Amino acid sequence: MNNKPQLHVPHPPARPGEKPDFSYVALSPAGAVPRPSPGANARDIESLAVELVRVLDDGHRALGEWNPALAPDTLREGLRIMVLTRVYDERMLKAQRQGRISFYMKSTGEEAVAVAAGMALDPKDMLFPSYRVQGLYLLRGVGMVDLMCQLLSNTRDMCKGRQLPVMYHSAAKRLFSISGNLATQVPQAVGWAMGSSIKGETSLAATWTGEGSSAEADVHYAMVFASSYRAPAIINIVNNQWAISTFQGMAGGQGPSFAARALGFGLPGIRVDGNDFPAVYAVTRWAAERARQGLGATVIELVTYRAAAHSTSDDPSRYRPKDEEASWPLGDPIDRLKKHLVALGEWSDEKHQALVTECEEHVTRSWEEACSYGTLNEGPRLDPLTMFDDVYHDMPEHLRRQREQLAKEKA
Amino acid sequence: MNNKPQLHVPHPPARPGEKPDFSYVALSPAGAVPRPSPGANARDIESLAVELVRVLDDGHRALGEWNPALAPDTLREGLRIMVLTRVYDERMLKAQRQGRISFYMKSTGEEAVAVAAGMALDPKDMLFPSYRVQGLYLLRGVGMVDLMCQLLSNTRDMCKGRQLPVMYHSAAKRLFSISGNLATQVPQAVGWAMGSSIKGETSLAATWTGEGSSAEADVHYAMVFASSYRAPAIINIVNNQWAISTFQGMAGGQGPSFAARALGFGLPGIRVDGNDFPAVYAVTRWAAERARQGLGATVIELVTYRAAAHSTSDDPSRYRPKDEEASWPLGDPIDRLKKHLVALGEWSDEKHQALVTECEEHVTRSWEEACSYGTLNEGPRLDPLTMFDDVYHDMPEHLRRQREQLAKEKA
Amino acid sequence: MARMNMIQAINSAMHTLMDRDPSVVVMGEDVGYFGGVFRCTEGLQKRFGESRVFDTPIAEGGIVAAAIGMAVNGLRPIAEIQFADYVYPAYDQIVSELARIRYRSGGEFTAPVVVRMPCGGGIRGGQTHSQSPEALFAHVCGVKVVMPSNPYDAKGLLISSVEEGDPVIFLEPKRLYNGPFDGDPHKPAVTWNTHPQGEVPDGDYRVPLGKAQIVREGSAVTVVAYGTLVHVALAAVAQMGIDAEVIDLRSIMPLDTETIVRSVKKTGRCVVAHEATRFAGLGAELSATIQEECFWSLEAPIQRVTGWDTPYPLAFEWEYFPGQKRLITALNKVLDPDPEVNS
Amino acid sequence: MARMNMIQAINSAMHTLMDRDPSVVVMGEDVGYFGGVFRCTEGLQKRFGESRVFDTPIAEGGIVAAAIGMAVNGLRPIAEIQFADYVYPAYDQIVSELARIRYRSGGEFTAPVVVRMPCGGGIRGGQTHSQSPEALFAHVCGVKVVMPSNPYDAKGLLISSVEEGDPVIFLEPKRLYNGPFDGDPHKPAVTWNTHPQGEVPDGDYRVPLGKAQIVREGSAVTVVAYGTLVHVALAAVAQMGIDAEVIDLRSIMPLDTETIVRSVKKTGRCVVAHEATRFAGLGAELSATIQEECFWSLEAPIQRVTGWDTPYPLAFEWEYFPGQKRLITALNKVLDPDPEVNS
Ligand SMILES: Cc1ncc(C[n+]2csc(CCOP(=O)(O)OP(=O)(O)O)c2C)c(N)n1
Ligand SMILES: Cc1ncc(C[n+]2csc(CCOP(=O)(O)OP(=O)(O)O)c2C)c(N)n1
Ligand SMILES: [Mg+2]
Ligand SMILES: [Mg+2]
Repeated sequence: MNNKPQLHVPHPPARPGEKPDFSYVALSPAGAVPRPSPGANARDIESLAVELVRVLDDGHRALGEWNPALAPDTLREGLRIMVLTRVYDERMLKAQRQGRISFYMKSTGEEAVAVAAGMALDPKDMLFPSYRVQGLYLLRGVGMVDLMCQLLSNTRDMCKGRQLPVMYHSAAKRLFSISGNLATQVPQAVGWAMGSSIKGETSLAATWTGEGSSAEADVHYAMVFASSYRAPAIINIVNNQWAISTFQGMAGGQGPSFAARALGFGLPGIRVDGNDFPAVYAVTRWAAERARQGLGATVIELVTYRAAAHSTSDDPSRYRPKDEEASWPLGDPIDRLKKHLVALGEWSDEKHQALVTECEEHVTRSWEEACSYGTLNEGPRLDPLTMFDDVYHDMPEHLRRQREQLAKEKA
Repeated sequence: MNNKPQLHVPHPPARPGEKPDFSYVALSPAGAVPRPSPGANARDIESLAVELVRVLDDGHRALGEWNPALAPDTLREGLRIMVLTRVYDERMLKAQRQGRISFYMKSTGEEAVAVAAGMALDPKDMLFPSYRVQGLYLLRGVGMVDLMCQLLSNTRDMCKGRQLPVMYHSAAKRLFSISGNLATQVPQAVGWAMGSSIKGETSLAATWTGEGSSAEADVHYAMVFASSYRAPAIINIVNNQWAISTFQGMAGGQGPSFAARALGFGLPGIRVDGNDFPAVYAVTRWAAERARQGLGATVIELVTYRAAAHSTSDDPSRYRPKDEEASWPLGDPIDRLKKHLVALGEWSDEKHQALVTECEEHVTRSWEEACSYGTLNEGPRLDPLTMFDDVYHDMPEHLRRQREQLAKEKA
Repeated sequence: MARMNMIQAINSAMHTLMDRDPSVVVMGEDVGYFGGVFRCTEGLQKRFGESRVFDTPIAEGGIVAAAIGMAVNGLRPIAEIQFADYVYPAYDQIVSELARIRYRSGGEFTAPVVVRMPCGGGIRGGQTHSQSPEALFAHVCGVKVVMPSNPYDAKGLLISSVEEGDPVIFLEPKRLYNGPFDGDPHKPAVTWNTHPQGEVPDGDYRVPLGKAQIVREGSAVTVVAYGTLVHVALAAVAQMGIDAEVIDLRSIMPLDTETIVRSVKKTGRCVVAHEATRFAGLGAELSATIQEECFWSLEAPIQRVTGWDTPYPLAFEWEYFPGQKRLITALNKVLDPDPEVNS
Repeated sequence: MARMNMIQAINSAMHTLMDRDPSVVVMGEDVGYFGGVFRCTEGLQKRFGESRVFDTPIAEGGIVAAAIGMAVNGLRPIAEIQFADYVYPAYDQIVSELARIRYRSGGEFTAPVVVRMPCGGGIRGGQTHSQSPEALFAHVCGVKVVMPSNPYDAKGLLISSVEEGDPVIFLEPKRLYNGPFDGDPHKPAVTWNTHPQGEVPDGDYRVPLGKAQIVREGSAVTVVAYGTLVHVALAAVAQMGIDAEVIDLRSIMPLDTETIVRSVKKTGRCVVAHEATRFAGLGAELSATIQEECFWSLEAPIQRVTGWDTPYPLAFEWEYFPGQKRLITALNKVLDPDPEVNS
């Protein structure tokens, strides 16, 4: 009890120069959390929102009821996409440093929240991604060259030069257009899911947003609508501990977890080790089964760590200890899945190295091809007059005139 | 499990012509819910969000740990204000029917959510009301004539003719200006409370909003900010079962209660019988104590019933059974407090009748005085040119010119 | 043909659309069982079922966001916002999302959502039930903005809007719901019963977006208006007995600049009129465009007749509302300008 | 006097304000420990403590709502929105609340909140880090809107804004943060080091709201601009070697109509310029007002130079940006109009 009141302002456990401290991250042992039936009553499974579903233990074995017992091929495919994502991220960061692209955002250290979740879903399920789940695109087979062309805003840019790098989309692969405005996709996903029910279809919608973004109104709308209409949706809140310089406790406040936000809406909330591939897979599959049974949405908090800078415009050493990542208790998703496969006798260091090399070659080849279609500063360029397309389905007179004016200006 | 998915749309238990059914309202016996210390850890008292704090039993006795054991004088004062509110509401409805005022909103059947809560607070605490807690104004001693002049938009209208009837305010009595936009006051109250902490003061902010309005973003913002900054605030969600024609389950969805929305933010949520004067008083006082201890905000769901039409523009017989009120399990707040006082030997039917008469006379006298300052259609009128005041602290040139133009138009 | 007021015409448009196209759904606060606070959706839920006509939580941002998601999923949602004054919680989803989805996805995704809302004053609504926010949407590229002035146009424009393929902000001047209104609150209210535009086909037809209508031909001066002000303008010019041309924009974005410019070049004089506040309102766009296009034909400065730059005050509704008197003053100014005053 | 860029000047203004007035508090995303993504709040938390300078959750609507509550409680909050493009979640709290609290309470309550936000393009921000939403606030009565074009004005205007007593939307053209910018992205970037307006007093001073500044006197034509376009205009008229008068509005609402009108009456010709989209943008208001007030002095139609009516596309930033070429074309048009083209 304070004598003189003062404003309480949440603090991260450590700022630069201080000792990293993740004791605030509540852990459960691997295999310890029971797996209820996907048809369970939400009120009977509230503890899932504060425990931490984990499958992989420190000895790299998969344990417990949540173990999805995935076939080695599936695990290897997951590993491959995660490695590909990481290699892609590394190379694109380099491209940005070299001035070939203007901006980039890595997902390093949190590849599983995209890849494992995405693999647990049906290709017909619609995904509403944030900007930090690029693994979904690689998983669903959007061409790497296409992704790179978006980054380059070149002649083959799917966004026709209009969007900041990483704001991908793919209608064919059911990946919705990424918005620069945080969290707006979350209630849209619920609306899509409502549409699925209205049409009598079983496809669900899954969406990803950051823990910092969960403070936005849109996440509230999403929960309200998901709760009222029992929309077949999966709302993923990626708690990577940081929102630019702001630590998770600023959005989390005194709450027990982000998953627990779901409970007041009667939605299951599940807190899962976001760096544990089988755990993320299992939890997502559980939520998908539940949704397809007509029981509505689940909120999943994926606990992970943003190992990279927020973006290429950011320097995290200004606001968090440099060595913080080393203390992160949930390790690295690629490393853990790799060791699990090795422990299963289904993988080796050599094979892993070969995979990395293969991915690097793929990325390099793709990059060369992508650059051949132009970069921001060199090579062929999209026609600037296309900037007037797609504002509307037709081009109103005033835009036609502005287009003409620009044509003259450029002449 | 449905075979073909379809959209789930929440339904009220009964529409016109159907039998009222309030079995969905979870009840706890009076006195049954234990009262934790106001310093309790929010996570240890989560059950308060789904139980129902009740003090008055069917025999009109005050029971249990939540019994605030109020002095008879206090109870009588509460009764007086509630009766005054009801009489005021009745008379103003009549005034609207007579065409003297253009619009009105009654609080009939839910007077305690304003009066009991307001009495439990300190006069220095700042209140951010919705449009249906007029009891607060009468409680805090805003002159009834002043309130009526607002309804009449006359020469003494505190709002200078600008606001719809019932959109009162009083800076002197610390009652914030009511907004037509639902729920906007809720995060403002939290901001006010943050300001109180910043200034090192102990005053808290209390706010009221409807259960329907809880779907708005502002309620989410309020909880996020209250949670993060431990703001000394009380967020009252008045669940009067209806939001115009829409029943509470549309905003409530699958959630266990509106109070339970607080738990994911680590805020205590308390569900209380909103028609039980001592219970509302006790719960509010508990939350106020907690806030003054520096432990932050509490969310209180006040379970009550909107016995009146939504407003004078509304006809509830179009969307709910006419006799629904008769089945409402929590009775009427005035009736219950009156019977409690009678049971205590502190009140009688005669005294009650005298009180009603006194209130009626007060209202009638006030109304006559108020009308003498003008009505919407007759008597003295505010100068229309005042419409240009208070847009800014000074009057910019363009408004000065528009004012001149209107002066000429009226000339 | 049938006699309809504007509510019935809007209702009829939704019946027509939903009958024909199973992807059309209607959502909003109190629109389901109750049929809407202005009764525009009456009977729809009974006819088309709860999956296609449903109440929503009170969360305008959620309504538009959900509608976007549904539209991306192939539906054609018509979302009602109970009052235009309450659209702002949805502003982010409209401005940042609805308006940009086609553009930012290079045309791969679209969100053809129609957002209907009653607007305007004159019904004792005070400052939060009287607003006309059209300029706040017109400035946002990617959405179209429509405001009908009569039942016939309302139905035809609503059908076009839903079919348009682009998001449309559909503003319904609520003072016109039950009858035309010439700006004089003291006259007895008239209904659409005897008004030619109160004749509305029961079935399907379209009024195209982006096309204004000349509702009165004339050569002395052009009045450009939309919504309620169309009727005020007609009454004002009738009262003055002048040979004015009155244009009902119907679509605010895109503007039918051609029709406007042709008229002003003919008349050489112009008054633009709307109910919304003046500063940076749509009247500014109209005036700016007209002076750009018709400068050499103008015989007098274009005048704007608008609401004042204050909130819409309950008690001074009729002092706020741009009625015939304000319009006549402006018309006199353009017909007989005094270069000494505005030199 | 010191040399400051615009970031430092804004930072200095907040230091000055907070030093003097304990009721001034600063809040926003990443503004505390980190000092803001553009570093405008650097050092403030260290100096004034966490109770007066604090990070917020990512919830723009919550930020403004909380700031309103604080202001009602007697504080003077300066709220930062990280990018103007992200202000829309707060639009309802600004339009329905902030702008109306004084009015609707008959002056009993006020909410003097300043909402700061970086705006404008030219930094490869794409469609969601480049917007100029001033018209969306200028149309809303009850808030004032300010946009400085240089460090000196930025500090003086921010101090005035906080002291103003009215809510102020304070827009900071981020392309000008580090130096003036004449619209030519191919030239090496210049800093404020040598610019006269880069001299900023360390201490207290005010630049009044509602007063424009004539930044270049001339008699051939008036250019009305604000923010980045002031520098583009100066460069364009220098390149043309014409005797233009260039007005920097500084305040967008209220407008300094007097200064504008005096100038246009003198020159008889006018171009208005801004970076925001054209349709129903502030340029429309300027053009409409000028033709109303100066009609009889005008020798040519007023031209608007603006961004196009599309989102701000990343790859075509410089085709979108209204640079010198677009301005010169417009200036040529007003200096040598062709009545045949726009008759
Ligand atoms: C509406 C909105 N407000 C602010 C921003 C600026 N911004 C971009 S990313 C970011 C942090 C997001 O953090 P989080 O949600 O935790 O996601 P993460 O970056 O950690 O993946 C902010 C504040 C934005 N893009 N949109
Ligand atoms: C932002 C906003 N949306 C819609 C409305 C229209 N409206 C006024 S009251 C109301 C119902 C509110 O219900 P509830 O919150 O339960 O409060 P109650 O009327 O039951 O006290 C609605 C939808 C509004 N005033 N503001
Ligand atoms: Mg994060
Ligand atoms: Mg209610």
